[in-house]
This record gives sequence, structure tokens and C-alpha cells, in this order.
Amino acid sequence: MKQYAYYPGCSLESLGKSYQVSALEVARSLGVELLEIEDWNCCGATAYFPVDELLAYTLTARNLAKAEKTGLDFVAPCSACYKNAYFTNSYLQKDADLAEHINYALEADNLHVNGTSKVRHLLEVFINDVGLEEIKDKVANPLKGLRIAPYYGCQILRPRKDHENTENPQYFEGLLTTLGAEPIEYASKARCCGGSLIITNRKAALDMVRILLQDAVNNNADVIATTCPMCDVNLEVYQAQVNREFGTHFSIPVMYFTQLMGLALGIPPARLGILKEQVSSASLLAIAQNSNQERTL
Amino acid sequence: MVDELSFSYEISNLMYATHGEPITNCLQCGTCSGTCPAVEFMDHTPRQIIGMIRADLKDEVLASNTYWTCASCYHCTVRCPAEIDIADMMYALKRYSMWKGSYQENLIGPDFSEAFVKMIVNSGRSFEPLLAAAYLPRFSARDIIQEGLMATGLVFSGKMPLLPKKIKGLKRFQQMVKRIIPIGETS
Amino acid sequence: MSERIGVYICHCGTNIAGVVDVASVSKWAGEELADEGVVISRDYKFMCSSLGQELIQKDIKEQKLTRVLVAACSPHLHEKTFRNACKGAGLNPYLCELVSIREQDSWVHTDKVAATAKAKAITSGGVARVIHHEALEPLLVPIHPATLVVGGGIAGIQAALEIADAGFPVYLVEREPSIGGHMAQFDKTFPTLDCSACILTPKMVDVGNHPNITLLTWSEVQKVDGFVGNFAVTIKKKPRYIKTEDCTGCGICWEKCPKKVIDNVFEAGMGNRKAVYVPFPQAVPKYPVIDDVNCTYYLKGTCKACEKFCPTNAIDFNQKAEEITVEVGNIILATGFDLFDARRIPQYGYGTLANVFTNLEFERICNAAGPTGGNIVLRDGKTVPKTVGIVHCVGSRDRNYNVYCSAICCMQSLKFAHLVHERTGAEVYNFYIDIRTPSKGYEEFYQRLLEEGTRFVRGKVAEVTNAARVPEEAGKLIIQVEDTLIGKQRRIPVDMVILSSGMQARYDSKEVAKLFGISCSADAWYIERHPKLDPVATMTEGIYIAGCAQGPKDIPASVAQGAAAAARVMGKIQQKEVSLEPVRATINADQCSGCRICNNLCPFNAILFHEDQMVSEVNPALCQGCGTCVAGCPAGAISGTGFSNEQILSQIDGLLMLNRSYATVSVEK
Amino acid sequence: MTEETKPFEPTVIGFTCNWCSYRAADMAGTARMKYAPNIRLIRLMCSGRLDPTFVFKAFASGADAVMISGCHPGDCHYVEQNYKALRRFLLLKRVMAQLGIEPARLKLLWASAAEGAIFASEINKFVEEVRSLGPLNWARPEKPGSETILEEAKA
Repeated sequence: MKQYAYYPGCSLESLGKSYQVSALEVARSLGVELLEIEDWNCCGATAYFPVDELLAYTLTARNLAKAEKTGLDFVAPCSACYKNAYFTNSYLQKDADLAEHINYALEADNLHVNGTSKVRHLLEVFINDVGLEEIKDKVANPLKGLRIAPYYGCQILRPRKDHENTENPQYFEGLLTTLGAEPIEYASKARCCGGSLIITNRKAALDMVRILLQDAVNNNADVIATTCPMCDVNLEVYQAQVNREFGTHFSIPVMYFTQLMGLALGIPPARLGILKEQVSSASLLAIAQNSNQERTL
Repeated sequence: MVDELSFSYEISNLMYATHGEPITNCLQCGTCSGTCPAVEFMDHTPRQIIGMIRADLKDEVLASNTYWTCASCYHCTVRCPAEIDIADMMYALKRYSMWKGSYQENLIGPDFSEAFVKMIVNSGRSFEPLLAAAYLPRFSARDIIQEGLMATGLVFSGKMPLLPKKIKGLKRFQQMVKRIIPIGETS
Repeated sequence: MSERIGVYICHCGTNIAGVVDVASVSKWAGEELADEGVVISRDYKFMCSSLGQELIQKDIKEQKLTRVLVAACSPHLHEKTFRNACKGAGLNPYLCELVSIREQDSWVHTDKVAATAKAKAITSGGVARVIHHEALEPLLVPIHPATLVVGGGIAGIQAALEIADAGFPVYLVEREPSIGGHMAQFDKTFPTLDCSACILTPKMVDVGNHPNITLLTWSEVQKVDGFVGNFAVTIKKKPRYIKTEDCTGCGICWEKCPKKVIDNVFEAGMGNRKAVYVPFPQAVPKYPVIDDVNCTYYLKGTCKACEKFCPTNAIDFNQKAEEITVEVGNIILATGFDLFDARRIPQYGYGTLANVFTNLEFERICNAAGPTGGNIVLRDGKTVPKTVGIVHCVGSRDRNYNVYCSAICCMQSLKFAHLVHERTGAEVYNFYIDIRTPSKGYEEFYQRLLEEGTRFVRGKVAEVTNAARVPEEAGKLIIQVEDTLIGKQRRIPVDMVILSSGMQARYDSKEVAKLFGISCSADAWYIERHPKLDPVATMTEGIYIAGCAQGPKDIPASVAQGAAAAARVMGKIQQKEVSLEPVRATINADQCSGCRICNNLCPFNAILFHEDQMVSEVNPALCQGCGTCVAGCPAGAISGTGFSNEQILSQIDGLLMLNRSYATVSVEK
Repeated sequence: MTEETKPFEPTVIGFTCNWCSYRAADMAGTARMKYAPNIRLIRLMCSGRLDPTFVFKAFASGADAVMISGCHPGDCHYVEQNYKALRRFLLLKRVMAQLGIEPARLKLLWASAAEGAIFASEINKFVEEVRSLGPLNWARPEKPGSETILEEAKA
């Protein structure tokens, strides 16, 4: 059973609850053990950097230090946490001077960090470590006919992490196909959802969300699959406000990729935090069930 | 040797870890601004900001909302033909303006960041309802109602807890923070 | 006996004197190195000037100098100059040494005191070395009158014709079935808008008919042995499966051939050819080639349609590749360029969005002989675009891809804009960072385009997408860019996008360079001997470069380089023989123990072993003077002229003479 | 000001190949790249010409370190002689250790004619490494401070 040092991140305890529960459910059924890092702290999302860069790295480094002790890969389900951890980690390796500053601070908490642990995103763990083959075998309820818009968002792709394709990646599509679903091609899959602008510049963020929803809808997606609680909240929770702001009529369900995986693996919707969305996902549940029946017939 | 640092040098200095190419390498090609998803909400395009920095227009740059309108999606960074980490430069400008305490009044960003950091330092975790206190006052009445409605919705859906969490090792955590900035005092 | 040495320190204007205290160096050399035999030490503004040289010659005569040391620029620049000066004054040129206090000192150091100290060290090192120089005579080797030209593009064609017309034999090797290169694919040439084929094909025909040119198409160089004047080059002739002596080029075979193949080379994937084919109607030579990868006969063992219909039974399915070896005195490499692969920039949509074209594809579209018969239409083959966007600098001026400017894209894009406007009346947008029109008639062409009303948007395109946000964008390609002149992001809907992909070095240029013993720059272009003053020669004697293989350039520049390289080669041939540096190894038979260690060290098999006397001997004709055997000989029986142990060991001493008092030197002022 | 009180400035002898690294040095020059003035270059036709005695001669005559540079493996102007230089380099390091010279005082650098920048930056790195090693006590036992270095070496 493969083990990981799991860093849920604050959002998964509040706005991203359903991501949390579905992630754990799916991990369990795929034989992946996510051991939560003890007494982790907030990674700071995008809000530390404007105040103090060094502090931002230090706060993330504290979690990395705790992960390093376990000798396991550091896994984050939240793209923002992932990006912060990934770069803090690589700077720790590259920049001895920075590492020294950070470790001086960590001493106060009896911790030390070398940047030796590997930082991974949950999506990538499922795809690369479990592998599409094994997932395919475990799919009990293929999401036949479900048109899913894979939404990568920014931070899982950018800044560029060891030369992967940042403009037109395909691995998320690969996973969705494995689940029996139909990933749609649309231009905005790596376009920004607005992130924390939803708070600091509402108008801008809503417009950015609108463009994403528009693109997904124009390409007849049934649901948007997300890999990050921030994206999920912006695309789902603020859909109503987008409609109000721009007189649009979007009501497209937004789900975490783990929830969709869960459905495909045959885990009951309730245990995946489904039907707690602001935008009802009943419609696509129906599709999922149908395909289920077809299969059992 | 110039006795005073140029503005662009000051900003480059603030881009501590990324080791991106210096902003003086900019070709003024506009890839960043052509890419930016938030550009139409900015007073100046990212390219213009770089031009202004190189022209030492410090006050004009600080007075611009551009860098507070950056969503840090790094799309400009990965596309920049001069390999300048533009998103990080925006962070650098945010830091600069917060230290100088000079930015547009009507902005929420600075208060939000401040509040965010204070909260982390006090609890080790971030927590939306508390955060709201920091930025809601800046919203129009209508927005506040929106926010309220949404929050209640979230609470009922069990997505939004009612009580904040604190980490256990908070004391030592705060000492750690104090070693970097004195902001740890606030409590 | 002690030598009488003259030391000459060059100011090189302020290049050296600006950092190194030349006066103190020459003063120091005159005093401190007197025991070494320095009888005169001078510093002068420009040693390489005729006055500077006369200065040396005067001293040689009056001071009876037996050795000369010049401390100036790199020997690669002026060694010959000063050696000739000495020769002029009756001193054996090899008794003169040039050491560099410019490239290795004044230009790379800022600390004047340290630089001056280093200049002294370098000078004393040179003095110590030059004492052990011997009078030498250059080795004269005959030059074979034939020349090998690699690459049948316009640069190679020009070079071959120049040399052949002068009456010397030329072997022209081309990898493809026909010569012509990229220029044969183009429609018009900028800025004159000449028909590219019309001006190229006559030259191709000349090459084909020239009595002095042996044309080897569908062939590649395998091996290069020997050295300047006497290269032996092994060439592989790929099987054409056509008896060229019988073939009349009538074309029946490719009419009858049932197998269609997408032509990724000449038609840039826009059109088809047959399995037996000539790349284009005016191909030279006229003989077709059977493409054995796609030919049905080679896939299934049946068909042979071509053979059945060939009126002269010129088809030979059993032809095998053959290797021939040719003797040449000089080689010209004109291997050309590859186009930057626009797929590497996904956000520009090439390969995913149908109506995004590369510049080469568009050349074919425009070409009357091309897949669309010269009609500018979309991928569907019929729709005429109403708006066209031309994207400059694709893969160029971008640290993520190629950092250099590809030089031709601006003019090529302007040419495209003109052709689109002229033939379709469509509205044309050019998206540029800077418009670069530096040659004769180019800026005028740009201004003509401005008059024609072509739209210019200053900004590097961020992305090309089909994701419409407003009705007028529906069904269009949207070019998203910052119009930097107004500081606004714009989304401009167009029907067709043309990507001006830049040039890059051939995918295999590094291997080819290695094959011919020349070097490549970081971005894989061949390196010229001197970027300003010797652009067509290379560091390797007898090997010249021309055209885009040396760096991006347009047709006139390529032609000029082809002719220039040819002129250099003809100059060499005229001399009948070439004088080589007499840097050779010689074995002292009395000291040789016959252990034969050196025999295996030599990569040129220049060392033969005399069983009878049990000693090894170096064949000076084959020895290249690397000196590995000298270093390897356990008995110290081998000495290398020009780089003898004495010379190097004493240079080490000289260089270090000062270093114990380095600190003391660095505080004097 | 007496010698003892002056900061240690290492002297490095650099053997360069006429076809690659010497031209890299020329290129660094024409491009006005700056590097430490502590290095003195000697031109050989090929790194294969490097006779191990040259290296010891350099140390004996007071060099603190030696750099050997040649064409990248596979790019040798004389086909494969740089591999011979590589072999000698490895042997030299062993012999140096036996003679009590820190092997770190010998560096091998592959630099093509186009790599002026690399050539310059590698020289800077090397000079700093040697600076931290301190003066070579082997060549100048009489030099004050060498005892301490000996002890360091023992430690």
C-alpha cells in the first residue's frame, strides 16, 4: 500500500470539504494511504507574498520539514498549496542562502528542512503512481456519455515545473477517458479562474469566471472538473453572482475530479459530498446512474 | 557607481528566490499583457508597468492598481520571451507598496493580505468567516448581502465550519514567525 | 650561447593601454628580463601597423635580434602579421612569438594593477618560451584542384558554378533527389517580387549541364579523411532504383504509379507525390527516385507498374546503395537551415486549428505550381479568406526557443501581406515586435505596404484561439495580442493565420560539423573563422561555409557567401600548394626503445614501426601535430616542433617567475 | 606592507587547446566577459599534448592550481586525443593525492570554441575554490602559515 505525507490545506477543511471526503474515499479504494501531516499550518495561498516573501517560504517550509521527517512524498490536493510547496522545495535545494534563513526560523519550532522530499499534486499521484491501467480495472460505473470539461487552472501547471507542457497538457483528459467519460477540448482549460481576486477585485474575478463558464458551455460540457478548491469555489459558488452581474443563465455543475472518480469507482454519492453543491449536480448524477443501469442490464 | 539604486534595481532585489531574468531584459513585446486574463481591469498593462519601472516613474507605478489586480496565474511568466518572472515582479511591487504604505485607497488587496497574515500568525490556519471581517466593509451593501446569503448556503451545506481552527504548536509556530518579521506580536 | 631578444608591447590604442600599464610592462621587461637575453623592450600604439612592424624590422637589423616577442592580441589574429614582418627583416618567422595580453588580459580584467602584473607574467612566459624556438620552414603540400560542395541550395549552387566556370572540377552533393533547396519552394522573392523559380532554375540547369560539375544528388557524405589540399571524402549514393543512363525523365512512371504519398518535404505536407517521383517539374537532375519506404513493391512485393510502363526499361528494383570516395583539395559546406517547428508553441494553434499555416505552407499555397494552383484559400481548398493575420517572430527572439532574430521573417511577412492583398483583397494584419528592413530596397517595400493599407499591430501575439466570446468572433480564429502602441489588449478575428516561423540550424548540423572537423555555436550554426573579417572560412584549413548553415540570412546574402567561399577556394587552388604550420612530431631513433606506445596513440596512423631497427618513425605527411605521442613517449624520444617540452616547461617558469611576488607587484603603483 | 599581511591571491596555470578552449578564451575576450586575473594560459595544439610533467612543473614553480581544458568528448579536432587527456587527468589526481597535493587543485574543463561564457565562469569558480584551499604548501614550505595548512591537511 503506497503511503504519502498528505497536506490537505485549510480550504479542504472549510469550503473544500467535499474535496476532502471524496479524495480520502477515492484514495482508500485505490489503495493509496494519505497520512495527514501532523499539526500542519496554512501555506499562505497567494496572500503571504505581498507581505513578506521569506515568511511565505518559511510557513510552507514548516510543512515540508514535517513531511521530510516521514520520508514520504508531500502530496497536496489544492493547486495553490501544491505550487507554493513545489517552489519552496526547489528553492530550498537551489538556494543555500535562502535555506539558511528558513532553517534559522524553523529552529524555533525544532524543525529542519533540506528540500529533499518530492512535492506532488493529488491528481498526478493517481495518474502516475496508481496508473490509468489500474484505475480502469477498478471502474465499476463508467461515466458513459458524460461530457466533462477538464479544468486544470493555473497553479498546477504554472510556473513551469520541469519543462512540462504548460499550454496544452493532456493527462487530465487521459484520466477522464479512463473513467469512461468524454473529456471536451476547450481553449480555457488552463486559463485563470481569478483566484483570490474574487475577494480583492470582485469585478475582474467574476468576468474571468464568466469567460471560463462560457467556454465550457459553448463546448456542451455537462460538468466542469476541478483540481483545486479555489477554482471550484470561484466557478461554482459564484456562478449565481456571474449570472446576476452579466445577465447570463449558467447553471453548469462543477465537481472535484475526485468526486467524479468516486462516482466511476462506484462509491455512493453521499460519501463523496455530492449534492451539497450550490449548483445542483442531480442532472449528471442521473446520467451516471443511467450508464450504471445500462451496464447492469 | 550610482549612489542611489534605480527603481528597477530595487524591484529586482525584491524578487529574491525566483532568480528570473532581470526586468531590464524586457523587449516590450507585450506578450504578458496580451496573455493577462485580468488586464482590462488594470490601470496599466504589465508591459507598461515594466516600462514605467525602467523609466523610474516610482510614484506613477505605486499609484497604479495593476499589480494588485494580478491574480498570480503566472501565464505571463511562462510565456515571456525574455524569461522575466512577471507574476513574481507583481508580488515584488505589492511588497514594495505595502512597505512604503503607498497604494490606491480603494484597494482591498492590501488589507486582505494584512488580515490574512495576522490570522495565520494568530491561529496557524486561515478561516474564511474571520477573513470576511477584513474585506466586507469595503464591499457595497448589495455585495455584503450576496456574501451573507452565500455564506449561509455554505454553512447549511456543511462546507463552512462555524468555529475557527487553531494549530496545536501555536506558541513555537509564532516564535518561528517572529524570527522573520515582528508581526507576530499582534494577538 | 644567449639569444638577443626584442620585446614589443602593444597598446592597441586603449584596448590594452586602457587597463594595462604598458609602459611599466615594457620597462620591466627591459630591466628584469635582461638576463634572459632581452636587449630591447618597447611599447607602441599599434604594433600591427606598418610603422609598428618597421619598428621591429629596424631593431632586428640594428640590434641583431635573434628572437622577437610581441605581446598584443591573440595569435589567431596577428601571428602571421608579425612572422611576416620578421621574415621581411631576414629573421626566420618561427623565431617570433605572439602572446595575448588583450583577449586574455586587458579585455577580461578590470583591476589595472592585477592586469599589469599578469601582462608582465605573460610577457616573461613568452620570452622564456621564444628562447627555445627553432628556425623552421613551413611544410608545403600540393592542393588537389577538385572541390567538394555539400548542399545544393542557392548558396551551394552559386559556389559550385563559380568554381566550375573558373575551370576547376566540383563535386556537388545533395541529400534530396534534386538540387534547388528552399528557394525552389518559394513563390516570389522580396522585395523585387521576382518569381523565385524563374531566377533559380536557369542556375540549376547550368549545374546539371556543367562539364566541370559532378552532381551527386540523393547522396550523403559518410566520411572525411585527410587535411587541407588532400581530403579523401567517402560519399554514399542512396539507391534511386532508376538506371540514370537509360532514364529520359519522360514522367510516365510517376503518371502510372498508383501509390499517392503526402509530400512532407517539397510541398511541406500540403500536397501529394507518387512513390516514384521527382520533387518538382524543374528538378535537376530530371531522373525520378523510387521511395522504397512507401513503394507498394517494397511493401507488398507486387505492383511494378512503373517498370511495366517505362519505355526505356530504366527501372531497377535491385539497385543497392553504393559508396564512392573522391579526392578534393577544399570543401564548402552549404547545408542550409530547418524551419522552426511551430507546434512547439501550442498557444499559436498550429496543428490543432486548421487555418493556422506556417510560412513554408503559405509559400506553397501562393505558388502557381503548388497544391492550390496559386489560389490563396483556407485548408478546405476553396474558401478565400477575408481577413488574414501574419504573426512575426515565431520561435525567434524568444529565450524559450531561439533567442536570435531570424533576419528574413519581417520581409517575408511583408511579402505575404502584399501577395494576400494583391490576390484576394483581404484585410491583412501584421503582428510584429520590431520591423527590421536593413537591406537595399527593403525599407521602401515596407513603406509601400503601409501605403497599400496593410494593418500593423505592434505586439507579440499571445495566443490564437477559436474560443469566441462575442458574436463577431464566432467561427473565426481570434488573435489575442497587446497593441503596445495604445497599451490595450485586443482580440482580432481573422479567417487565416500565417506563422512566420524562424530559421534554425539543421537538426543534424552538430553531427555534420563533427564529420568535417569544424565547430558549431551554441545554437548549432557553423562557426566562421572571424565574425567580421572572415565569415566564410572556418577554424579548419580548407573547409569553408556559405549560406544559412552559418546563420540566418536571405537569398542575396547566401549567394554572396557562396561566391565568396568559391573565391577563397579558387585562390587556394591557384597557389597549387598550401603551406602548413610545421607543427609536427619527430622521433629520435637513438632514444626510441621501440615500445610502440605511440603507435596506438596516433589517430592518423602517422607513426609506422620499423621491425628491422625496432624503432618507430613519424610520417610528416600524415602527422597533424596534436602532440599526443610527444606527451605519451616514456623515453622522451619524440619531440614536437613549435610545442617542444623545453618551450612549454620554460613558458611555465616564465609565467610563474613573478607569482611569488604577485602581492608585491599588485601594490606597486 | 609586508607579504605576510597581504591577502592570498592564488596563481593558476591553464593549459588550453588551440582549437576550442583557447578560442573560447579569445571569445570571452572579444565579448569583454570579466574573470579573475589569477589565471595564466598556455596554448597547446591539443589537450592530448599535455605531458603530466607539465602539471608538476607548474606546481613546482609555484602555481597553486592547474586547469586542463580541451574540446568536449567527441569533438576533438584530432579525433579522440582529448580522451587521452582525460585519462592523464584521472591518473594525475591520484598521483597528486599520494604526493600530498589536494587533488582539488587540478581541474579539467571541456569548453568548445563557442563557450566563452562557460570558460570565464568556470575560471572564476575554480579560482574561488583554490582561494579557499589556500596556498600550495608543497612548492613553498618556507612560506609562513604553511605549517597550519599542513595541520589542516592532517585534520
